[in-house]
Amino acid sequence: MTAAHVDIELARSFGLKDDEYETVLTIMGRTPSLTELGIFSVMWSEHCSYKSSRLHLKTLPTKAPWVIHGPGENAGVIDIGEGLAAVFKMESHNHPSFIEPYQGAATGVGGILRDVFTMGARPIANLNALRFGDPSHKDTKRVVDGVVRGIGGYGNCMGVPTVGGEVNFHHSYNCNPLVNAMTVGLARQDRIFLSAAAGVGNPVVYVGSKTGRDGIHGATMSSAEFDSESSSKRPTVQVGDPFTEKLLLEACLELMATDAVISIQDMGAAGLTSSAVEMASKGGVGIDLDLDHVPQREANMQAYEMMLSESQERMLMVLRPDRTEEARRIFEKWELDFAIVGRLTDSGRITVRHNGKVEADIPLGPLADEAPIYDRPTMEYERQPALVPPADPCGIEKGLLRLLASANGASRAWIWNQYDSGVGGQTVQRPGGADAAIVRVEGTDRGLAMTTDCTPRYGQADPYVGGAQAVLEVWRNLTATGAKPLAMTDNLNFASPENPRIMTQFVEAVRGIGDAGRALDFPVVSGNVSLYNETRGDDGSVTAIQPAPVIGGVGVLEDVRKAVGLAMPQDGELLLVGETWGELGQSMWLKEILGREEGAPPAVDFAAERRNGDFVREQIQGGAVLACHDVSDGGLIVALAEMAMAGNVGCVLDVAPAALPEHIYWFAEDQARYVLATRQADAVMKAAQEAGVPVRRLGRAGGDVLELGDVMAVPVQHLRRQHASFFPRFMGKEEDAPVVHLDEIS
Amino acid sequence: MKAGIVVFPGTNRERDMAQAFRVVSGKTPQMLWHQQDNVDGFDLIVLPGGFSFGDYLRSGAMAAHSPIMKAVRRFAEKGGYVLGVCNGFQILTEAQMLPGALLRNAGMRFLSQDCHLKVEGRDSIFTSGWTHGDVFRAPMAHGDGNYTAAPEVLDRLEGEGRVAFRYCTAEGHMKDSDEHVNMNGSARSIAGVLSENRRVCGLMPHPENLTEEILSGTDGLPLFTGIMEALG
Amino acid sequence: MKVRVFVSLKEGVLDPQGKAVEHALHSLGFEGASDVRISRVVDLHVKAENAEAARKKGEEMARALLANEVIEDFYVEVIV
Amino acid sequence: MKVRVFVSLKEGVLDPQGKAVEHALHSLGFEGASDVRISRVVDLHVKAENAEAARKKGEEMARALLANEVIEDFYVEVIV
Ligand SMILES: Nc1ncnc2c1ncn2[C@@H]1O[C@H](COP(=O)(O)OP(=O)(O)O)[C@@H](O)[C@H]1O
Ligand SMILES: [Mg+2]
Repeated sequence: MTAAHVDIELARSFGLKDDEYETVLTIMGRTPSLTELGIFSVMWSEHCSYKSSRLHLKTLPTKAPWVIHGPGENAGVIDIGEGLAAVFKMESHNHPSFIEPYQGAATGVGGILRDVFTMGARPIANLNALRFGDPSHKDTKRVVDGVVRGIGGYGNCMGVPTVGGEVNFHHSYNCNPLVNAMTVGLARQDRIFLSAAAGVGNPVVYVGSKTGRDGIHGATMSSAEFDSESSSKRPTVQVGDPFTEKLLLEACLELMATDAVISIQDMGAAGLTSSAVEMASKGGVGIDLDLDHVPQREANMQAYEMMLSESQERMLMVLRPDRTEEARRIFEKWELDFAIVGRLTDSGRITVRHNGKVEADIPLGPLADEAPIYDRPTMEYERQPALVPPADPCGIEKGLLRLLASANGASRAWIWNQYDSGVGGQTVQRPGGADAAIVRVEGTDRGLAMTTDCTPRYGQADPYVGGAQAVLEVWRNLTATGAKPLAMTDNLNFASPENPRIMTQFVEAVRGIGDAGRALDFPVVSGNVSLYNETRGDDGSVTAIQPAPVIGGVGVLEDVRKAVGLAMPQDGELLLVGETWGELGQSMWLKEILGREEGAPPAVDFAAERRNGDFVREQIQGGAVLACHDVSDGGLIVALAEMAMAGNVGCVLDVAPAALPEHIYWFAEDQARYVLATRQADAVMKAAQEAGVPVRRLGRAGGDVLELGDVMAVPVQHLRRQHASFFPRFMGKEEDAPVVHLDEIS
Repeated sequence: MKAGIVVFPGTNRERDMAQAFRVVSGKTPQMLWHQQDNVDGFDLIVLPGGFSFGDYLRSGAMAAHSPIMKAVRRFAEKGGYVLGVCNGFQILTEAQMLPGALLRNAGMRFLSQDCHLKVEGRDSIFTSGWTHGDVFRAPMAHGDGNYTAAPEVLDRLEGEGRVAFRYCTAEGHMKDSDEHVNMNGSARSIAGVLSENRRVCGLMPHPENLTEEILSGTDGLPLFTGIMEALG
Repeated sequence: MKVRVFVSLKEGVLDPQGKAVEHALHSLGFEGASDVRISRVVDLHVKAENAEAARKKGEEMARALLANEVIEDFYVEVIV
Repeated sequence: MKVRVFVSLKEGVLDPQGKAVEHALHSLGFEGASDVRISRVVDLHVKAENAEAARKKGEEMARALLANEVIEDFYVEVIV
């Protein structure tokens, strides 16, 4: 690499705005070196600095008596009882997953796992929230295939079960898929590790894989929109090595059982730069790095390259000097690199030396404090007017079958069957078994429930509702297993914040998340923001993604044996908890049957949500409930069909109440609703009345047919075949998917 | 009974295996690091599942050449009992302690779902917890489980009653060419085999993950109760 | 006609397999082994008029499926 | 010295990868592709006096680790 000439042009090409570069000049009092410019550009990238989102994220509720560490650490930490803590976070790897789906998704999983075990937690579960383009788009199949293989490839090898997630298809993600990965870990509350460095003179230690030229400028790239030139940025894609990460996990946990570690930080986006800067500035100390000692995979690496490399599977730690040799032995046992690459100082600066030369020398205070913060303009959002309810063109049965066979309604088994969901030996509910996955806490009777949710089409129509509804659905899914929801993490995927309309989506979604979280005592303890998710076409037009404020939630079950799944039991009565007003705007039915994405999304009612959820949880905990499923995409009839398919048991349903047209009653997506199966229907009804919770009888479980008066009678086997048909057909195993054409059904 | 579980770099089902033994015996087996060169004093050595050495090159290849495997081989030659599950099975074939090899799954995808197995092996502590011909459910989780061996080897295994387990339907029917039954494409639907002296057993699926009602069933328990009864 | 497509990781791209194999070779006593890189060879028959056409087919197939050009390079040999 | 070890499945051993790739090639429109076989190539450097010694080292490594002779054949090339 030839020594580049540092000027405003180069700064722009590194993604710095002109006034940001001016600030750099003021802070430095001179022209920065190439390495210094690189450090500023990645630290001030959207990805690392949260410059567009920070003001708004501050408004989120982050506190509760059970929150041990909220946002600001590598992951959130909550008290789950018995001296134990759940440690969790979600992270996106969107842009890399379009360029190289396998490695993009795999390294995304690797990154979030490190965020969790950096804190001293053993990862016990992974989830993944995926958004792909329209199935008919030329890239979608390639992206689905690679992303699913990549997530499985990394998680399976690590021995962390992948227990849940979600998948949507929509054309707005054609060239900008969303890959959001969540990890939940388990730690002892008295052994949580943080990143703030301390102790002037203490050694700074690098462990893990060697540094190569991978992913240089990944942090700035992930904050840049895509254009037709992005293929030329391809060599920056990193390759994941889950085997090394597994060794790194075991070595770190072994080391953390000693008292050698003062602070520790994984090297994620912006690698050595961000880890060193964050550790030092959080601890209020300075840091001296000597790059000659950095383990290197390639010859003749420059300081600039080493500081910006995003090679995977690396960590930076500050150790007690008298424990350094003990630590070295542990890493050598696990055959990982271990190198002292620097010391903490009292200079308040980051100083980087290479080949005896000072390559960078930056005051940490200004690097952090003078990082840009933007209060970006917003506007009045043109919300969709309420939908005028359309007539039903095809009947309930055809409508149901079409939803179950659609890309967004189809069984995701093809995906989760490639993920090891049982490794670890604690998985109580695998994907498909319950509204949230359930993992037992090893050595106790407790269980953790976990899920991710978001309905982007709601947020597109009304961003406030979109944000709030995602929280409500997560909370509801946790509740539907009997768990007490404790806290959430978020992954806010939006297009360019420089566009006031998009910025409005962001601000409104955050407001919705905040309001819902406050109303439910469900704080945000960690999260991630991914902006600039848009595609620039050759003609200059920009396609923004549908906003996806994805929420991940964790709840606790004191006695995991009390948890319920969603499978229809052999017998019992079916009850509907919650009110049905007939919300068909932005519904799945409207989209799949009429091809319309219109209307206002279903209203959110925090008080009803809380009242209904608390009631359902109480009933489950009291043992009255055999199965429970929340009502979401596709409405009540889809929820019932999902229960039937999961249990391979049918049901006989009463016809709809006369107040609503049949199709509206069965397909409406009103919130705050649950279906319960119980053998104590009278008692449950009575308790509901006393609690002021709306409840009605739906029918009886049993048999092998889904039967609705004389409106429909479909064998459960047939539902299952339709539901299972989409993925094998789409991904190229035609013979597996004997799809009955809709016209042949009736 | 004293059981040891071998841990290679990349092994990841050692805790699952230990838990299964704990369920039947109340005792936790000892973990053995791959660089150990002696396994004296044990009654049973278990090679658990995972991705030893990342499954790079070939699944099980690098682990098969680790120091502890020399000791495990000596242990087996002296009549010791060895169980290999999933990656453990792959390691045993790579070490040529069991015949055949495990190729990439026929469908080229990682398979993580329940399968059904028919118990066929005779006179072995690994099948004695069941009655010959029993069918049980077990989760599988592997990318390379496609068992292959030369036809004469397969004939011999079958003739000697050394096919321990075969993939089948829930009703016990075998369909070699049906990818819903013999999902990974194994020769003659073979899911597990026994050594000549019947003291070394390898199988792909994970009975250890089905040993408690709360963890979706106890179909895998007989493997462990059978071993316990035989070895005390 | 027989075509051989040789697919290897681009320079600078991490080769986790090669790294692990090198390590294993060292512990087996082959201390001198270094720079281990693992590549893939796809041999196949194609229907083609002549060697040049066969090579072109091979290249098309490599681009379409056999190689991942984001991280891999390839070259094609025709073996008549 | 640079050594290249070619490892391929023995004749008669079914190659699931080759089969899957062949299938995929057909569905991509390369109907003429047949007899697809996938092999592995391990490139590495060894310390050796001469080509003959390097080849021997390569063979030893193949036998010890790089190939599984139950199902695979190998051959070694020395590239000076
Ligand atoms: N990408 C995925 N990985 C693993 N499990 C998934 C994935 N997508 C969906 N699932 C599982 O499929 C089931 C149905 O998903 P979804 O329709 O989103 O459920 P719900 O609407 O109840 O939240 C859930 O158990 C979920 O965890
Ligand atoms: Mg969902």
